[in-house]
Amino acid sequence: MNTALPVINLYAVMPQIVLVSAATVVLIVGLFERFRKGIPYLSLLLLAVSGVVAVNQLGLGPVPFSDVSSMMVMDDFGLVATLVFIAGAVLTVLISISYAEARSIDRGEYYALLIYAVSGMSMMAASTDLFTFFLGLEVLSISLYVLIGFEQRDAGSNEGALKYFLLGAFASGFILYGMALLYGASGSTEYEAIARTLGGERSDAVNLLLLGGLGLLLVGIGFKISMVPFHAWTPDVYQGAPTPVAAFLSTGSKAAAFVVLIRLLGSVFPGLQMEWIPLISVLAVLTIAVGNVVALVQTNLKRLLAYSSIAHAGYMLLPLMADSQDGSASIVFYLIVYTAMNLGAFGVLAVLSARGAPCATLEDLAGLGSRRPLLAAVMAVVMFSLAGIPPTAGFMAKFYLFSALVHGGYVELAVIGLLFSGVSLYYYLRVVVWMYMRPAAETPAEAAGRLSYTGMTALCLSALAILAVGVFPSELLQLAERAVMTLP
Amino acid sequence: MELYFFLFFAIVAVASSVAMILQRNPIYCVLLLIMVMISIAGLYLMLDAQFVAIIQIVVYAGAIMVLFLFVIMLLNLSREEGGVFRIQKPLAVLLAALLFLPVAAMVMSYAGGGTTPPADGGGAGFGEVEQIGTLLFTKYLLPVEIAAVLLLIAIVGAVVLTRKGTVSVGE
Amino acid sequence: MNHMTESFSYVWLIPFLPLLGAFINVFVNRNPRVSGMIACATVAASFLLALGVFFQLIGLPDGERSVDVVVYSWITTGTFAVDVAFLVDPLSTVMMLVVTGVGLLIHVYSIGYMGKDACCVRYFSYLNLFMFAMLILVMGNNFLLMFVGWEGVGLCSYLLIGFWCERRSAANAGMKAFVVNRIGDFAFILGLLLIFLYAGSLTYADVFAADPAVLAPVITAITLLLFVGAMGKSAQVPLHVWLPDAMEGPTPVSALIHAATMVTAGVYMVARCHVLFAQSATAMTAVAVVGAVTAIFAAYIALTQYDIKRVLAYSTVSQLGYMFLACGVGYFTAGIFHLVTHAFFKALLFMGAGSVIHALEHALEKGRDPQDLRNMGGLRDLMPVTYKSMLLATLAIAGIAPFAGFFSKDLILLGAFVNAPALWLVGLATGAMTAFYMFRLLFMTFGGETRLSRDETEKVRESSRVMTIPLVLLAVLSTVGGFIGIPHVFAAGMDRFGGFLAPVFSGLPEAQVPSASVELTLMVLTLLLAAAGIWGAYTVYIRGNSIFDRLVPRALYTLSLEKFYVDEIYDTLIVGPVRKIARGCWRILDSAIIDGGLTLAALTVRSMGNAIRYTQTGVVQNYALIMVVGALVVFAYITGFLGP
Amino acid sequence: MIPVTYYLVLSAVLFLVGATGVLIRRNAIIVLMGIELMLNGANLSFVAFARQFGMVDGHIYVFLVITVAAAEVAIGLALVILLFRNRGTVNIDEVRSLRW
Repeated sequence: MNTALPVINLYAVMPQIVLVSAATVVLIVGLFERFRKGIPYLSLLLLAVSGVVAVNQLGLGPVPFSDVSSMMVMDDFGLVATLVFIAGAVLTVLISISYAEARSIDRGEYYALLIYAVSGMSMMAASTDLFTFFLGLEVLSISLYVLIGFEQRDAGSNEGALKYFLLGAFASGFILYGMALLYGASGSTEYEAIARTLGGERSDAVNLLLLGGLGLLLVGIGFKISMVPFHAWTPDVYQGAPTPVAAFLSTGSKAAAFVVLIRLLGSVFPGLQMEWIPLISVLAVLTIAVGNVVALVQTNLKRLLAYSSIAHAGYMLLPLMADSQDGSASIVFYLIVYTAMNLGAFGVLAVLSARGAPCATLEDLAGLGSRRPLLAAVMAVVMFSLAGIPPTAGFMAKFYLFSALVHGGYVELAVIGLLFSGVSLYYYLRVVVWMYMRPAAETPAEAAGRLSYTGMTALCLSALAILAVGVFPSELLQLAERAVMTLP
Repeated sequence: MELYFFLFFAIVAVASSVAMILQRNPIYCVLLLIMVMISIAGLYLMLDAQFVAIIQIVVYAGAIMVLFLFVIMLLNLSREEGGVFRIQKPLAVLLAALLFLPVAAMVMSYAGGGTTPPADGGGAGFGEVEQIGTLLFTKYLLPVEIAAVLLLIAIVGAVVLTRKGTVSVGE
Repeated sequence: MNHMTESFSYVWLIPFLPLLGAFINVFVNRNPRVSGMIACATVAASFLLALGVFFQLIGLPDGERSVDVVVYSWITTGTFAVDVAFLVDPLSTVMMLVVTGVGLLIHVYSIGYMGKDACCVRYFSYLNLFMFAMLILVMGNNFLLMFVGWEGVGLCSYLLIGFWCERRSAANAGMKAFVVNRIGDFAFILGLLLIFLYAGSLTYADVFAADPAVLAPVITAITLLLFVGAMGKSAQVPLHVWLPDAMEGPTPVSALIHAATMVTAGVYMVARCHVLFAQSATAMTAVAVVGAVTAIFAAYIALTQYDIKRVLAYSTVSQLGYMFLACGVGYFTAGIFHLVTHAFFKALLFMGAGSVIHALEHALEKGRDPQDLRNMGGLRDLMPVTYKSMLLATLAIAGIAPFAGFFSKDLILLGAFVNAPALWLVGLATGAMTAFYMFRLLFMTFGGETRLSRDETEKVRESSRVMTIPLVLLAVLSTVGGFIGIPHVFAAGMDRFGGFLAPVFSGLPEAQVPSASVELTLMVLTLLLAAAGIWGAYTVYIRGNSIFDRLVPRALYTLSLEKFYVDEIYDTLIVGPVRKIARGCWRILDSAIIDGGLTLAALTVRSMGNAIRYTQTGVVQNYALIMVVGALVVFAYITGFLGP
Repeated sequence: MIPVTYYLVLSAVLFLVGATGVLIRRNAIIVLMGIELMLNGANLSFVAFARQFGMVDGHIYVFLVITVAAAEVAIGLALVILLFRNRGTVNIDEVRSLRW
């Protein structure tokens, strides 16, 4: 036999390779008890290395993986997304350190799985083929299932993991079936091939199959980004998961799914755009409404943040309708800001819950402003940003997003979004009110003593980033625009 | 003749799967699912997918389902009694039936989508190991590597989750 | 143009210095005594800089008095660019001077008022932050920056109103202020959206220069939405409910919110957007009518309130109504003029009230409310400085010549008379009521017999210098401040204020001016009505009460029964119904309908939240079922639009 | 030659029967088996399409999906064992302490 070996460009998947290797190194080093304390720092170092690799490749793409079938491509879009994921992971590691130590889950596997998850997201972001996307998704999901259930003896962690697993696998089933239909319609799973089929002359039958396949994909991706009605897992899982993992879950995995959605839209959906708009806009509005309205009545902080993250997913869905580079760039920008905000919010809870009883409800925050001024200030900044109050990054993100939407001509959607973001202010401010305007309980839930330095570093970093981006958004905006420029 | 084979496998698969989701004894459920797997393997053979058929039997029916069986035995699970799903059950069946309509309409209208299957079944060696192996290491190199990572993660994960206690190796 | 931009390049310091002060107080300074100094020093520096801007500006020829100072490009993307840039023109300079000047006095006063509070570092940092936000609002050269300041003052007011967080009512009031403002803000954002959509830019220069034909289809919508935003911020009916509750904050904060900052933002915005408003007759009418209605409505309520700060709060609402009335009839200069004079006397009134409250807080027995007018009286001799300065302020707000309020109010009423006689009548009536309730306040506080016990009286002390000096300064301003805008009829060309602002409002049609005799008649009429109001207050609250007391025993002997009778009639026919209606307005409109409406809306949303929340049963298969329903919807949709 | 449609309909049936299983069974292990059934349904479609096009790619997909399924099953069963250890049950309708 003579098989023509493909020309492979390892360079194109370098960030993913580095990430996977990093995770494996952490895994192996983690086996040695004597390095236990150093594992998180090793993880940080290796994440930084991966970040450097990714930064070095910015602007060099697009480079496909091989000449036979691209499968993955290295372009600015994927690299920027990877950088966001890495940044999220760095912050997660930082807020994990004290939390994991106090709960004896500070094992090499924990950090290794975190980095594996990042590699999975990165694969998703770089994929140009449904199959690599699916495998990346599974790498991410399986790491997350384990991470959520990492606190073996904690019933909540266990329950959260099982719920996420069952529903996640259920959603994977839908994605897979959708892929099968798309394969049947276009004879390939490459985005480009599907786009070609969509663009070309096609019979009604093929059309129906394509639509069905895309619909099923929408179900699966909708699950990942917690779009209504595929959102129901979100609060339960966030509540059950170890807090740093919840932070990671609410940012990274959602961001990854959004990135895929943008890439898919860029290459596959355009032909179908008009037909999808009513459906997606209705679902997006529902998502915003349900997220915001239910968050109003929550007193459990993690559930509150979960509903808030549902609402934010809804906002980010809106510019998809605009079908413009602006719209996509605004989602990327929003994702970056959202990552900093949500990691900050969950991070505060993680740092507070590290020792002693977990900081679970609004009451636990009472008097935080006087007990822990710096931490409360960070939380306040994050809440203002989530609510979209200037001069925070959250405001800029919302502004850019809604202006892209208005530019696209979807004024009604922008108005609805704005209306609900007005509603959301109530529950974000309630957190601030509890911190600053309610006297502390006799015995605060959280343990006295110093908070973890690493955690505080991460939190201050994200708060500063939020403020800095709020005041000087241009560079980041341009980065986001540059990222989506490389999309077809 | 082919049609009878198809009908046979299809009926066995559907009947076993329906029985599986109705059967209260978990052991029987596993056995019924294995029946489904085997009949699907039969269908794969009819579709000239010899390699996949073998994998289906060896990996799916042989390994994965045995894992199920093993866990059920390990946990010593008894029959499942009715639970709280009074409304859920009929609703679920109804929804599944409703969902079947558009999906079936979709695939039935397909009818090849304008393509006709190659008469020789895709040429010599279609679905055989050589062809698949070649593809796996050329076109599908990257997915295979990712799958390898995936398995590694799954192993680590399963170990992490089920390890008793939090005592590390070194202690 | 370039060299001019450069010569103004320092203006960014004006908002930045208070921000720096806030920053130092939050992160560096821990010493409460120093905190006040820092706060005052930064605001004082800003004030001096603002003065510098002013003098530089009047040194320029009329046509060049509008300079954009770009600090840096804020957002630059493919589709739009927004700069952080400040607009230096007469309007923004006036606002800068008012904000920093009056703000500075309030800061100084705060040292005396809040110096001993445990959280005064936090207080001063909020105060500085407030100045920063307000300065950003008035100085920005685009709507986005204005919006940043807009939200910023909302946020700071929320923090300051809820400052005494131990009081639950304070926290609630803060919340209410924020929520009501939010309604206005929402409309404001929608307005901005429309502007962006149609004008394609958010920079004032571009938007105001936009072809009216382009904006024509939405101009009424834009201006009305902007105005609703202004109604929220400037407490116009029915979005005024937050302002009286905002009294929960420390009194200097009330002074700041009511006089120099926050509430004037709406008026400023309308004046800034006069180009847009002038294009829509509907919007102008709406502004004028809402302003007039608010003016009389709030004045009506103020007639019978007993809480000293609440009276002042309603009075602010009423005066803001005047300003909008002025804008609505096209007299934007008059609106801004009144804004300035009002800043003087209202800041003074609040700080005077604060001085009284501060004194009574220490003097009154436990359980007696130091803000209740019924617990005051006869303080004239005990607190002479406060009394005198408040008397001047009261004269000013009542519109008595030649105090500051006279000139500005007169100009407004003139405008109303020319353009909308019906609204002029409303304004006139409001003037009389204003005089009445303000003098009622003054008499009940300082005049007549004291209602304090002897022990209490002995403990009352005049406030310290640091508090009285700002009062005196403001009293001077309230007295002579009006002379910056002497009406044409008295001395041609002496309306320096109008002249200064003229370049800003030059695009408007020339205002009709009635003949000098008409103008003078109007003035006299206004003055007479104000005097009548004062007389009424005097009769009821000084003479009325004492006469009544003395009359009862003497009634048998003398025939001054008639006098008694008159008072009685006055009481039953005028005071009684007025009081009842005013109370009714307050209770039904304010408490029941507006508050109730807000509560109802909140409740509806909450119950929806609860309903959805309980679909979250915790059973994983229910969630899966919901997903399948979703999938079904998707498929129904797909097959639906491909179907027949 | 059996038309491809037959296989596709069969695969849809299997997929939906699996989904129904997920929806109605209390035992977490059986739920997991329902998910496996769904994957098998999808796999059948892949193979049927592969035959239709005469391209082996579909077989590769199935091969990879089986790998994924194995990984998922390993994790899923580990979670079930953990659940059993923590609560002494594998009935997932009893696992609902996280709600509302």
